[in-house]
Amino acid sequence: MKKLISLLLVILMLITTVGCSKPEDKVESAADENGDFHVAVSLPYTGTNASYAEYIDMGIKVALKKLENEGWLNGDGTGKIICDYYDDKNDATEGATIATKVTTSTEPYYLLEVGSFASGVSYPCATIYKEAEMVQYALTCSKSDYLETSGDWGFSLSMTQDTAAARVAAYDIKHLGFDKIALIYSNDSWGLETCKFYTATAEKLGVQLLASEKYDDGQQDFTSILTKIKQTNPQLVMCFCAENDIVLIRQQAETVGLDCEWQVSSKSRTSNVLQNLGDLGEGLYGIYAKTKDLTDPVYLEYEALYKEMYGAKYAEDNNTTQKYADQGYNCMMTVIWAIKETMKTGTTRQAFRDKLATLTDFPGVQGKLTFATGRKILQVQYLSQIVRGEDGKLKWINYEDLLNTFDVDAVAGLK
Amino acid sequence: MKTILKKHLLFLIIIVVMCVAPVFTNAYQLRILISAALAMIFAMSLNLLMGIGGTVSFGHAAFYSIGAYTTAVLWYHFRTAYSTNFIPVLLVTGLAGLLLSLPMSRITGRYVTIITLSFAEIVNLIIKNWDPVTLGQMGIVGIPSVNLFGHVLKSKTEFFYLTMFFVIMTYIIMNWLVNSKLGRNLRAISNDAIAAEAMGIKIFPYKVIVFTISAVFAGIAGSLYAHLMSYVEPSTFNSNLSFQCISMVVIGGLGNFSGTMVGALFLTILPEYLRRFEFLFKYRMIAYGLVLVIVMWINHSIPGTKLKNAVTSRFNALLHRKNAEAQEA
Amino acid sequence: MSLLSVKNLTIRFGGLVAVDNLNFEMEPGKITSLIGPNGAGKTTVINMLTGFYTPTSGKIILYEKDGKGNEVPVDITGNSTDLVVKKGLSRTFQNIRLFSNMTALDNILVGMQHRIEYGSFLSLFPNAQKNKWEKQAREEAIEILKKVGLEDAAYERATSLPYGKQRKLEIGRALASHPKVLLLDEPAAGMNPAEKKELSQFIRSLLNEVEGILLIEHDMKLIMDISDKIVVLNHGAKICEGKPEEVQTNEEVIEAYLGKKGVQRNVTAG
Amino acid sequence: MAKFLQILVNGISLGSIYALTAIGYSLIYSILQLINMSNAAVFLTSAVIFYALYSSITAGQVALTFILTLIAAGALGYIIELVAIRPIREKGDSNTYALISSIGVKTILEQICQGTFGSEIKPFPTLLAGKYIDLFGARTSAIQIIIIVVTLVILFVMNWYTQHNRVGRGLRALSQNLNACHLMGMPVNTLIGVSFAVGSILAAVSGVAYCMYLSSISISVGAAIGNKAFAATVLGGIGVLKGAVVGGYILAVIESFVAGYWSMSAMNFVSFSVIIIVLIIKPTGIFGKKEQHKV
Repeated sequence: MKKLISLLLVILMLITTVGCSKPEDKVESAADENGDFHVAVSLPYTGTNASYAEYIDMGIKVALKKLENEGWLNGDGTGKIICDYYDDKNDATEGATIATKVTTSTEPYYLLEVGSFASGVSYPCATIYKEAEMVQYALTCSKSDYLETSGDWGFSLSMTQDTAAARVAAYDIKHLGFDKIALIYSNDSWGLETCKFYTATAEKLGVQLLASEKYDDGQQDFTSILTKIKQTNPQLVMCFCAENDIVLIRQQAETVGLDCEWQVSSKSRTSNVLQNLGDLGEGLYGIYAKTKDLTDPVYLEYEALYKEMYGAKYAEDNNTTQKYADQGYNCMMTVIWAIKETMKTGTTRQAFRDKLATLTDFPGVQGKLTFATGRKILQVQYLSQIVRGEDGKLKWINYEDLLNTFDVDAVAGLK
Repeated sequence: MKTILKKHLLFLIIIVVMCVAPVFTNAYQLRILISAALAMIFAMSLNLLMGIGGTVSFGHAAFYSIGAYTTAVLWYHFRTAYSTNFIPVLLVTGLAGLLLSLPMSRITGRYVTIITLSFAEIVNLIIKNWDPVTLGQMGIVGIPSVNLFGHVLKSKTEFFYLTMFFVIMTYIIMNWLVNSKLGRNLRAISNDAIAAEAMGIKIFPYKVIVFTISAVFAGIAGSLYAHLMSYVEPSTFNSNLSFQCISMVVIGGLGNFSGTMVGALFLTILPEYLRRFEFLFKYRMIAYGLVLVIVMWINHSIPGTKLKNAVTSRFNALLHRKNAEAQEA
Repeated sequence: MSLLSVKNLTIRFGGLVAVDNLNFEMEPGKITSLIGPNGAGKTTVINMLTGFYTPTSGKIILYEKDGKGNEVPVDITGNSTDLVVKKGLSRTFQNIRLFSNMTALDNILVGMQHRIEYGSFLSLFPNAQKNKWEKQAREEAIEILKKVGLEDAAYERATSLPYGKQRKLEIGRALASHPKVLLLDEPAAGMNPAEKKELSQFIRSLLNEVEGILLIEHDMKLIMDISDKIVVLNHGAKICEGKPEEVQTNEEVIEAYLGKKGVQRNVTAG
Repeated sequence: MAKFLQILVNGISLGSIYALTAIGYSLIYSILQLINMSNAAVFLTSAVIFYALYSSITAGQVALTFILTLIAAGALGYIIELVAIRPIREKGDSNTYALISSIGVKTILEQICQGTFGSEIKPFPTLLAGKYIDLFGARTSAIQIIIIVVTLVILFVMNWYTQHNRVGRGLRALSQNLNACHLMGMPVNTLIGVSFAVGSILAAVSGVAYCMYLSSISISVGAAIGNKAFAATVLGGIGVLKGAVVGGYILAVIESFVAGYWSMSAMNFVSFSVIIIVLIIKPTGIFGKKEQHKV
């Protein structure tokens, strides 16, 4: 009897998990009866990458706030964009379950999905969105063949790794002039790919890496590999790591007395790293996609709103907006643009996708955004560095002028 | 006949409900059901090891991952169909189970747990770093739908019924096994190894057998998982998966296979169900943890093995007496 | 005529000599008892006979009958437990060791397991051989339960039985393997006089089932009632052997049980 | 040579962390035969408590914060036992059920930490930052030396405590025979609660020490340590105090050398293989006593 009761309970749970309705094809518009649009946001709100999720989430909410202040899509308080947030725990299986839920849900009917953060989660889900013919806006996915795998339905605001890693190598070797380089990278699909492309470019430019060390997720003690790297006497240690790891690595390098220059990828060129490293961070190189023009009205508007909503965080981050929040904001602003553009003729999933793919010179907070052929995002990447400002405070500086004299793409062989 | 029906009533209800469910469910619910069905096979295989064989394994995810990777690697390198891969999956996972059982000739009791944990870690590390074969952390992408002797299971509903077929087969085979000499001797060993030895049971061969069979069924579940996800990566198969599986078995009741099915269903649906509550958003897993504690607290298991055992043994005794009386009359 | 003979059996645990140069014989159709104060090494002897311990030296010989009725000595020293059981030795335990979560019937079936001749592979699916053996085994198990007076409790869990019945079930389980020699380790422990009386009759009746019984017991009355031969151990060594009445009057035995009284006496072992 | 020494020093300081956590596992296992999965979560939780206290109420006072953290961890351990373990134990159920319950507790604590602390890495107060000692070419930070010394002191105190103190003797008696202690009228429940508290305090010491060593804290600090400490316990011989300690040091030094001379990916592979091999050779762990084959 007890068994039966428990079974009934379970079945009841299953039934109530989602209303029992079959999906039906919506042809005219993805909006619901109130004229609101629904967007699913799937991010790793818990787990090791939760800090990234938090920032992207902040950016999205700033964009929504801006739209709300403007009276939503129609300017009269109607035509809302309603986001539903899902936690995928940075886990591919969870991500796939969410993808299935999002693509089949009719109440609400989702126009698109935003996320996830890691390529390892959004990439396997791409096929589900492709089959359901729904846009997967994986804003931070940088896997080199993501755009192909996702058919026409995947969008990303990040450079693919083949380009990004090659540029870093070009900067390190040809501009900064390092030829004794050691590499540390995380043993995940992102780390493996970046390492591959970095090593290949370095070899093309005539530099053999001294050491190439990978580490598994959750590793905290890097002293042993740092001791090993120290023996090779590198001039530069290049780290393709998450921001939490770079902090540990840099601190422990001090413990074992590894004295050299350091560089991080764009993933770790964050204010978090700047803050946590303190004085150790001085001189750390980074790579940065686009810059924020602090006088750009687009940025100022965003910054004001950001400050209003997340004042404490803003102050904590040295009075700047967080990079991943910018990405989230850009993402949501482009979504809003594409919806607005298609509203006259009816915003279907297909129409939305077609419109988004034509995005050209959209004024984002980090400069203009353009999806070139094959939905490839065009971005310039600057070398950046942590330097001590006149006020004695450390901050990230982007060497923008460098591009006038140093054609990184030509050096990296990307042209 | 009536007693058989009574004994397997819960199983029959679960099967009927689940097989009918796809008519009413949407793709999302169907996916949860498929995950639950996979969890059922996986948890039942662990229940054989834990409930019947008396071995607390912290590394059952290893066999799941070996099953998933065998089918994925074979497909990746040789483009073989699911039906072709099936026998290799059985062989490889069986062999892995056999391998893990070998130290059990010397190691007993509490130390077995750490051996299983270490074994799972080692398997996971091999998968992570054996790049030429498993592609390491890149994972294997694009595993196609199940192909059964040329017939491709295109829809998830078809796939679901394939999974259900394996659930039913697992349950039936486990029952045959438990109600035979093998199962009896296994239970005897886990009850009292010394007394079992005194009855002339050689313990080690039984350990080998139970590990092998258990591994094979976990492997079957794993191979189906690879096709469900069409993607495998090593970090899915971490120790959390093993612990989740243990929870399913214990919640359902050790040695109770239909209970395990309920446990698997419950723990698969629970996290999804908890998504409904927005205030739980980031704290969804707290509720999950609380449920584990409370279930253990109230009655060690949902179906209540202890109570059940007491009731059924009384019932059976009564039945037996009646039968005897009837015969005499 | 002999059933089992133990020759010069010795076992050492580290520096401790637990059993020292023990010799005795068991005859068919008789109850042989092993007595001695606590720690005399009685259970150790049973453990060696059944293969749980390997003796440091000495021999255990079991006499089997060949086709012509001749006695053939078989050396079972140091054989593993499963071989010993196959050759016909079966035991019970001092502190009851039933398979507590299993039914009485299942306990008997486990005892029978080495006679059920289908393997692990055939266990995995239904087949004629398995069904045949299972059916037969179940019928036989019920028979055995009847013999030990537990037919009503066939489907009860072993732990839910009262103490006396658990003892009987354990004996039944040992009988299920069709032993030639039954080794009972303190079967009367924890029983009241009435139960003991019943038990002694029961043990007597067991001689119809097995060829010989080796009994360890503390209860002197029971021992004297039913034993055909008594072997007395003290500190691992045999001090006396003989019929109950002989042992009863042996001074060294009295001394071992009651301690030295008065003057030191020199007594040669009987 | 310098590399060898450097790696050895790193291994020993990590080994101290393993050893401290391992004692907690060993203590509870020897009494209840329960693998207390919540221990790793206590490790993390106490580090988070330390951080929270340090950055608010007791700003800047390391010693005071430390003591408060230990008290909190001890209370946490007692409460875990009271709420999640005792009800199951008192029903006389198999400790597999208690194991699941402790997994539940682990999940809850981890989620609370995640929710309140966030997943960002944050700077953690350390002692004598930037002070190094040169040991024959091996650079040793002051905090590493402090950790090693503190560990050794705690080990001696623990050893003395279990041998000579009334409560310590009680705990040892419990690990011999729980039921007998109950019959003897010992306050079994209180003693078990105390042992959980002690285990938690040790986990707290190692958690805080580890974060000081890393001079930063993130929510993933406990994840890798838990399984390793458990493995170290078994490697040394479960239920033996010095076994847990030696196991912890051996495991950490092996890992350190494999990572330093081979690769970090091989590190865990080798350490888990060593565990299996040691157990096959000596099934009770290095210092474990052979269990009586009692018939």
